[in-house]
Amino acid sequence: MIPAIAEPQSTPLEAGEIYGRFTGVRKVFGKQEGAMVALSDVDYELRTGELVALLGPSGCGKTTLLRMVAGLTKPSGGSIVIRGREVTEPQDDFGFVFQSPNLLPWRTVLSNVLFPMEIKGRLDAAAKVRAIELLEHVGLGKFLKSRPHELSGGMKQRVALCRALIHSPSLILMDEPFGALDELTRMEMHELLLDIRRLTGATVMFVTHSISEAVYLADEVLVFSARPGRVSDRIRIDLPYPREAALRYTAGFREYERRAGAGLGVLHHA
Amino acid sequence: MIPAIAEPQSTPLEAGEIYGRFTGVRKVFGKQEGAMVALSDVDYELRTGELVALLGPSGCGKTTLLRMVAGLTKPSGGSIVIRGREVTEPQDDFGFVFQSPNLLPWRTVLSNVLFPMEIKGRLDAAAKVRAIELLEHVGLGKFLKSRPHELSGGMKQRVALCRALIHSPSLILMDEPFGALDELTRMEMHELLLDIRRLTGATVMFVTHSISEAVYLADEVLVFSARPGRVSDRIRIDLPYPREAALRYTAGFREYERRAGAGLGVLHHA
Amino acid sequence: MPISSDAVTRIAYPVLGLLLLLLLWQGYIVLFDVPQAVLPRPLAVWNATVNNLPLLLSEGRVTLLESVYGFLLAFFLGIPIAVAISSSRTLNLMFYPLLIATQALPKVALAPLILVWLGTGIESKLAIAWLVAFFPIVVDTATGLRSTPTEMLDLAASVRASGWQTFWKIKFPAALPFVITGSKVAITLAVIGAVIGEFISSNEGLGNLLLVANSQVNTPLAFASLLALAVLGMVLYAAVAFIDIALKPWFSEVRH
Amino acid sequence: MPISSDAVTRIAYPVLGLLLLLLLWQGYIVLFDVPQAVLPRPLAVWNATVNNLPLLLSEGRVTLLESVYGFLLAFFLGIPIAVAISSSRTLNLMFYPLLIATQALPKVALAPLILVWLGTGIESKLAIAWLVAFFPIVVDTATGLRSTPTEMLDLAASVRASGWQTFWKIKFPAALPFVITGSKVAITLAVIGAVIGEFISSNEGLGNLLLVANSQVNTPLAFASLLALAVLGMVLYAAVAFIDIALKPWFSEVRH
Amino acid sequence: QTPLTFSLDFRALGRHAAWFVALDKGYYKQAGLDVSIIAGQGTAQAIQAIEAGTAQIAFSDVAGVVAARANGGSTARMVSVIYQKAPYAIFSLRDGANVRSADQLAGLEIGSGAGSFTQKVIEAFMAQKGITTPAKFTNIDPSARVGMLAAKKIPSIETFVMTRPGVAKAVGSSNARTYLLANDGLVLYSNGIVVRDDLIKSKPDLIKAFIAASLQGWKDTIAKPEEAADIVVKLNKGLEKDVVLEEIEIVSELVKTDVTAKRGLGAIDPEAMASSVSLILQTLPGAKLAAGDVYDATLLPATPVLP
Ligand SMILES: Nc1ncnc2c1ncn2[C@@H]1O[C@H](COP(=O)(O)OP(=O)(O)OP(=O)(O)O)[C@@H](O)[C@H]1O
Ligand SMILES: Nc1ncnc2c1ncn2[C@@H]1O[C@H](COP(=O)(O)OP(=O)(O)OP(=O)(O)O)[C@@H](O)[C@H]1O
Ligand SMILES: [Mg+2]
Ligand SMILES: [Mg+2]
Repeated sequence: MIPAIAEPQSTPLEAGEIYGRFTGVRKVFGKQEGAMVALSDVDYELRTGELVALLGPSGCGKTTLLRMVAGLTKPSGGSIVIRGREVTEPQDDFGFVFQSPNLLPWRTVLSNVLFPMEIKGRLDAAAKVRAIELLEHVGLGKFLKSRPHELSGGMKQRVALCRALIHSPSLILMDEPFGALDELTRMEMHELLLDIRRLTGATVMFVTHSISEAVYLADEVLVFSARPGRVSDRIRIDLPYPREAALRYTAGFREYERRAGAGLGVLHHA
Repeated sequence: MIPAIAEPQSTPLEAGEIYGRFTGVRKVFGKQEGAMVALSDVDYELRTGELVALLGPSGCGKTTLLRMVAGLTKPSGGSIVIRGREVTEPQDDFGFVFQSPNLLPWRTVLSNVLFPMEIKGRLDAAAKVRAIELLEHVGLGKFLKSRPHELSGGMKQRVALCRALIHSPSLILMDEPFGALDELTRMEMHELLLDIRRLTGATVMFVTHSISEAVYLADEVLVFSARPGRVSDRIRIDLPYPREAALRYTAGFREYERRAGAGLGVLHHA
Repeated sequence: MPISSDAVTRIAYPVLGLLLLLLLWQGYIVLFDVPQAVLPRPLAVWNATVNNLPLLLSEGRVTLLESVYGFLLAFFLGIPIAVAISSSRTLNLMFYPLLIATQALPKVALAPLILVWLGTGIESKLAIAWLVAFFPIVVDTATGLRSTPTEMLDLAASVRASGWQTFWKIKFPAALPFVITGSKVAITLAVIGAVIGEFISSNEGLGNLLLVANSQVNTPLAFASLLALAVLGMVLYAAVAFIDIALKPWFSEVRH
Repeated sequence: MPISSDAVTRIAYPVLGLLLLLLLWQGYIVLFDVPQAVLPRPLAVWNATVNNLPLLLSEGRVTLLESVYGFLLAFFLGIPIAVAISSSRTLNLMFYPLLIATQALPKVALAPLILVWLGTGIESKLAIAWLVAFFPIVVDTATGLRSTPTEMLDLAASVRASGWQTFWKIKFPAALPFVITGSKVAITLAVIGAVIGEFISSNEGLGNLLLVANSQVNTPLAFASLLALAVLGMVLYAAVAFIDIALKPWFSEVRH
Repeated sequence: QTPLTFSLDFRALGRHAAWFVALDKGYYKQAGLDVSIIAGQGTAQAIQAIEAGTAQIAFSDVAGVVAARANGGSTARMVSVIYQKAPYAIFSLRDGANVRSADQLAGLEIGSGAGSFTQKVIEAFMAQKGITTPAKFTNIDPSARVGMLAAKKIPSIETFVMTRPGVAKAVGSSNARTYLLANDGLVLYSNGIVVRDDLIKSKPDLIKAFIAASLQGWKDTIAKPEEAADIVVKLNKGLEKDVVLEEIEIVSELVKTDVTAKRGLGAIDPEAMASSVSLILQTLPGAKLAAGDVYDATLLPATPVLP
C-alpha cells in the first residue's frame, strides 16, 4: 500500500519483549517554594511493537512525560529505561511529533521533512523519494516547495508528521499529532500510522485528547489524573488488528470508550 | 451560574435578524501564476444570536474566512457585510480566538486576559474580577501569575479563550478553540460557551474539526469542501436548547452527525 | 552552596582572562624588547595608575558623565528615530540615507562645525557622543520593530489597538531584545564619542588626559588613562547587560 | 505601472531629503554669515568635487577596498567570536570583558601599538577597520544565537544533531536577522575604521585627503572628501541592506 | 573687563606656559581683559576657531594664515610672531640615522603627518641647500611617531623640537639626536598671535592690550622658568613638571633671538616675514598673496618688551 514506508528495520528486540521500563517517574517544575509537581509515580512497562495512548486532562503532564522519554528533559525522580539503558539523551531511531508543528520557517515543506535525514547524513535520492511519497500520502503533494507560512494549521501538522516518520524510527513519540486535523484526514492518518506500525514493527507512544482515537489505535490506553499527573487507569484494548472503521460502532469499542471516559470523569453513553 | 459573564450587552439587533451577509466571498493567495484559490463562492446569511459551526477538511479556508469576517484580511472578491456595513477593519465588540494561543510572552496569564480591556481603556476593578472569574471557570485560577511558557498547550488555549471573552463581545469568532483540550475540559468549555451565548445573546462563528462538537453546539453547520473551499452543505440543527450531554446519544443527534460526516466524506454509523 | 561557587567563577574567570592578557603583555615586551614609548610594562602602568589615582578618578568621573548623558541622548533620540523610520516609508526613504551618511563620516572631521554650533562646553561633547552612539540603537530598534510576529499584530488589530497602543504594548516589548542589543553596542560607542569630544575640545576628562600624556610621551600615564577608559566601558556595558538579565524573565520561552 | 512609480519614489524621496539638507545648509550659511573656513557653501563643495573628481575617485577606491576588507575581516572573525562566546560560558566570562574593553578605547590611541606590530601598510588599516567594526557583529550575532526558539533546539536535539549541525542548520539561520542587523552597523563603522587607519598612517585614501585638505584649510576639498565618504558609506550600507531584502523570503512569516 | 577667548594650537603643554603665566599673574586682568584659554587641535583648526567665532584670538602659524587666506577665504592676520625660529626638527637615533646635517636628509625616510606643512618646508629647505635626492615621507600619526622611532620601525621623524624631552625619555637621552632646521639656516617665522581683520579694525586697543600682557607673560617665563612651570602644572592636569620645564627652555630659544633681544619679544621683521611667506608660497602652488596681506606689525607695544 505505501511501499516507501515498508523499509524494514533491524530491531534487536522481538515484538512483545519489554522495550521500556518507567519506574516512579516524577517531574517537578520550579524551586522549593512555588515548586509545581507536574507528574509523579509513573510506573509502566512498554512492550516492543505496542501502541500506547496517553489520555488525560489538559496540563496533567502528558507532554512532559513524552519529552522525558524522548530524552529532551530529565525526570526529577525515578527512571526511564529504554532497551536496557537509562534515557539521558535523544536516540537515533526515535521520531518525535511535537504538540506545535515546529517547522523551520526558512525551509520548504520538502526540506523540512528531509531535515532528520540531512542531520543523519542520509540525504540521498531514496530519502527524497520517500519524503515525497509521505507528503503525497498526507495530501500535500502539491505543496513540496511551499514555505511553512503558506500552510494552514492542519497542513503544518501533517508536514511535522512526515518529518517524524522519514527515518523509519523504531519508537514513535507523538504529542497530539492529529489534533488539528479534520475527521477525514484524521482517519486517513490513523490508517497511515497503523500501516507504518504493521510494516516496521515500530513502538508508538502517543498523546491524544480523543477517547475514541485512543481506543481505536492503541493496544493499551494510559489514563492520567489531573495535576499532579498520575496513571489512574490502564486499559488493555483487546480488539483485533487490522482495525477497521466499522469497529468504532461495535459494543466492545463502546465499552472501552466508556471505561476510558470514566477514568477522565466523562459520562459516556454505553 | 457564571455571574461575571452575565454582563448584558446592548445589541441593536433583535435575535433572529440578519447580522451578517456573505456574498460571493472569495480569497486568492499569490500572484497570477502560482495563484492559489483558498476559498470561493461563499454565500451566507448569519443571523443575530446564532451559533454557526464551520466544518471542513484541513486547508479548505476556514481560518481564512474567519479572518476576513474579523476584518484581519480583505476578501479578494465578494463582500462581507456585518450589521449593514461592509467589514473593512476589526470591530470593537468582536472577540477572536486564534488557532494558535498567541499569548504575549512577557505578560502574565491574568494580564494577557486583560489585554483587550487595557486597549479599550476599561481596565477597572470590575474587569479584573471578571478576568479572574473567567480564568477560574476554565480551571486556571491557580495560574493567574504564571507566564505563558509555564503552561501546557491546552492551558494556553484556555487563556486565549478567556481573553476573547473578557469584553463580552457581540460576535465571537473562534478558530478551533477546543482542539487542544481533553474531552472533559472540552465539555466544560462547551457549557461555558452556551452559557455565555444564552446570557449575552452573542452571535458565534466557530471552526472545529469535531463533527459531534459542531452538531452539539451549533444552530447551523456549514460544511466546506476541500480546496478551493466552498460551502458544500448547510445543516440546520433543530435540537432544543439548553442542550445537555445526554442529547449526544439520541438518534436525531446521530442523524445530524451522519449528514455532516457525509458532507466531509466520512462514513458515519447511523 | 551553588550560588556562591557560581559567584566565584563569575569573578574568577574574568580575572583569569585579565591575568592571561597581562602575561602576554609582559611576555611580548620581554621577548621583543619593546620600548616603553610604544608599550610600557604592566607594572609601570600600574604604578602610574596608583600614583595618579585621584586624577584618574576625577577625570574618569567627567568622562563617565559625558558617556552616560550621551548614551541617554542616543537612546531617547534614537528610539523615536527608529520608530519614525520603521513606521513611515516616506521618512525612511527621505532621511535614512542621510542618517547612514552621518555614520560614515569621521566625527573628528565635523569638529569645527560642532564647536561653532555648540561651543566648547559639555554640549559639543554630548553631541558627538550622541552622534557616535545613536546609530546601533536606531538600526537594531528599527529591525526589532519590523520583525514583530504577525500573529501578535493580528491580535492587536483584532482588539482595535491604536497605532500608539500597538507600538507600546506589542511592538516595543517584542522589540526589546533588539533594543537592548543595540544599547550594548551604543554604550561602548558613547564612551568613544565622549573621548572624541574631549579630543576635539576639552581641558578635562580621560580623553584629554590621554592626549596630554601622549604629547609628553608619558606612556605609562597614557596607558593608565586607557585602562581607566576600558574599566569605564566595562562598567557601563555591565549596567546595560544587567538590565538585559533583569528583563530576561519577561521574554523567557526557555523550558527547563 | 506600479513598479515604475515605486522606483520613482525610491529615488525621489532620498533626493528630496538631500535637497532639503542642501537648502538648510545654504540657508544656514546665508543667515548666520558662516565663513568658508568653517562651512563652505554647497556650490563651493560641488565645484571642489567636480574639479577633483579623478582624485576623489581614486582615493575613494582605496578607502572602499579598505572598508570592504575590514568589514569582511570583522564579519569572518566576528561570527566565530560570537559563536565561542554564546556557546562557552568559560570563554564568555574570560574574554568578553576584554572585548568590551577594546571597544571603549579610542582606536587612535592604539596607533603606536598597531603601527609597531603591523607596520604602515594596509595591514594596520585593516586591523583598525576590523577593531572598529567587529563589535556590533559579535554582540548582535551572540544575541541572535542565544535567542533561538527553544522548540527549534528541541527539534535539533530530538534528531541528535551535533553541536555543529545545530549551529549551522538551526541557530545560525534563526540568528540571521540579527547577524544582518549587526552587519548594517558594522559596515558603516568599517568605513570609519578605514578612515581612522588612514589618519594614523597612510599616504592615500579619502581620510588622508581629508587631513591634507584640512591642514591647508582647504575646506571645500575637505567637505568634498567628507561627501565622498558619505556616499561610500551609503553605497556599502545599501549593499548589506540588499542582502537583507534578498533573504527576507527565507524568514517571512508575513500573512497577506 | 572684556571677555576674550584665546585658542591655543594644541592642548595646554609646557610650551604654552607663558599664556598661563600672564593669566595667573593677572596681566590680562590688569589690561582689562577676562581671558579664557581653550585647547586647539592644530594651527589650522585654531584659525577655524577665530573664523567661526568660538575664539577671538588664536595661537597659530604663518603657514596656517597663508593657507587659510589662499584656500579658505579667511581674513586671519598675524599681529605678533612668538616663535621667531621655526620649531621644525628631525629626530633620529645616534646609533641609527643620526641626522646632524642637511645632506643626510637625501633619501632619508621621515615619519611625518599627512599633508603636513613641515614636509614641504623640509623639501624647500633641501632645495635651498642644493640637495636633489628627495627625502621619503611616511605618514604617521603624531601620537605614534616617537614610539615608531623608539621601536626602530622608522629611521627618523619630524616633529616640533619641543618634543625633545619625550624623545629623550623614549630612546634614552644619550641616544637621541635632534636636528633643528632653524639652527642650520632655515629662516621661517612660525607661531604667533593671530586675529581676524575685522577685529583689528573694530578693536585695535583690545588686541594691543592682549599682546602686551602676553609678551609680559613670555618675559616672565623666560626669566623664571621654574615659576612658570609651576603655574602650568597647577592650571592643567596630567602634566609632568620636569618635561614642562624642559619644554619651556626649548621654546625660549625659539622666542628669544638676537632680533627680539633688540626689538622686543613678538616683534615682526618685514624682511624675515617676506622670506617666510615666499617660502610658504612655494608649497602652495597657485596661491597669490603678498607678505603684507598676512601680518600687521602696528599693534605691537610701543615700548618693546625686552627679554
Ligand atoms: N517550563 C515549565 N515551567 C513551569 N511549569 C511547566 C513548564 N512546562 C510545563 N509546566 C507545567 O507542567 C504541567 C504539565 O504540563 P504538560 O505540558 O506536560 O501538560 P499536558 O498534559 O501536555 O497538557 P496539554 O494537554 O494541555 O498539552 C502544567 O501544569 C504546566 O503548567
Ligand atoms: N499567507 C498565505 N500564503 C499563501 N497561501 C496561504 C496563506 N495562508 C493560507 N494559505 C493557503 O490557503 C489555504 C487555506 O488556509 P486556511 O488556513 O484558511 O485553512 P484552514 O481551513 O484553516 O485549515 P486547517 O484546518 O488546517 O487550519 C491553504 O491551502 C493554505 O495553503
Ligand atoms: Mg501537551
Ligand atoms: Mg485553520
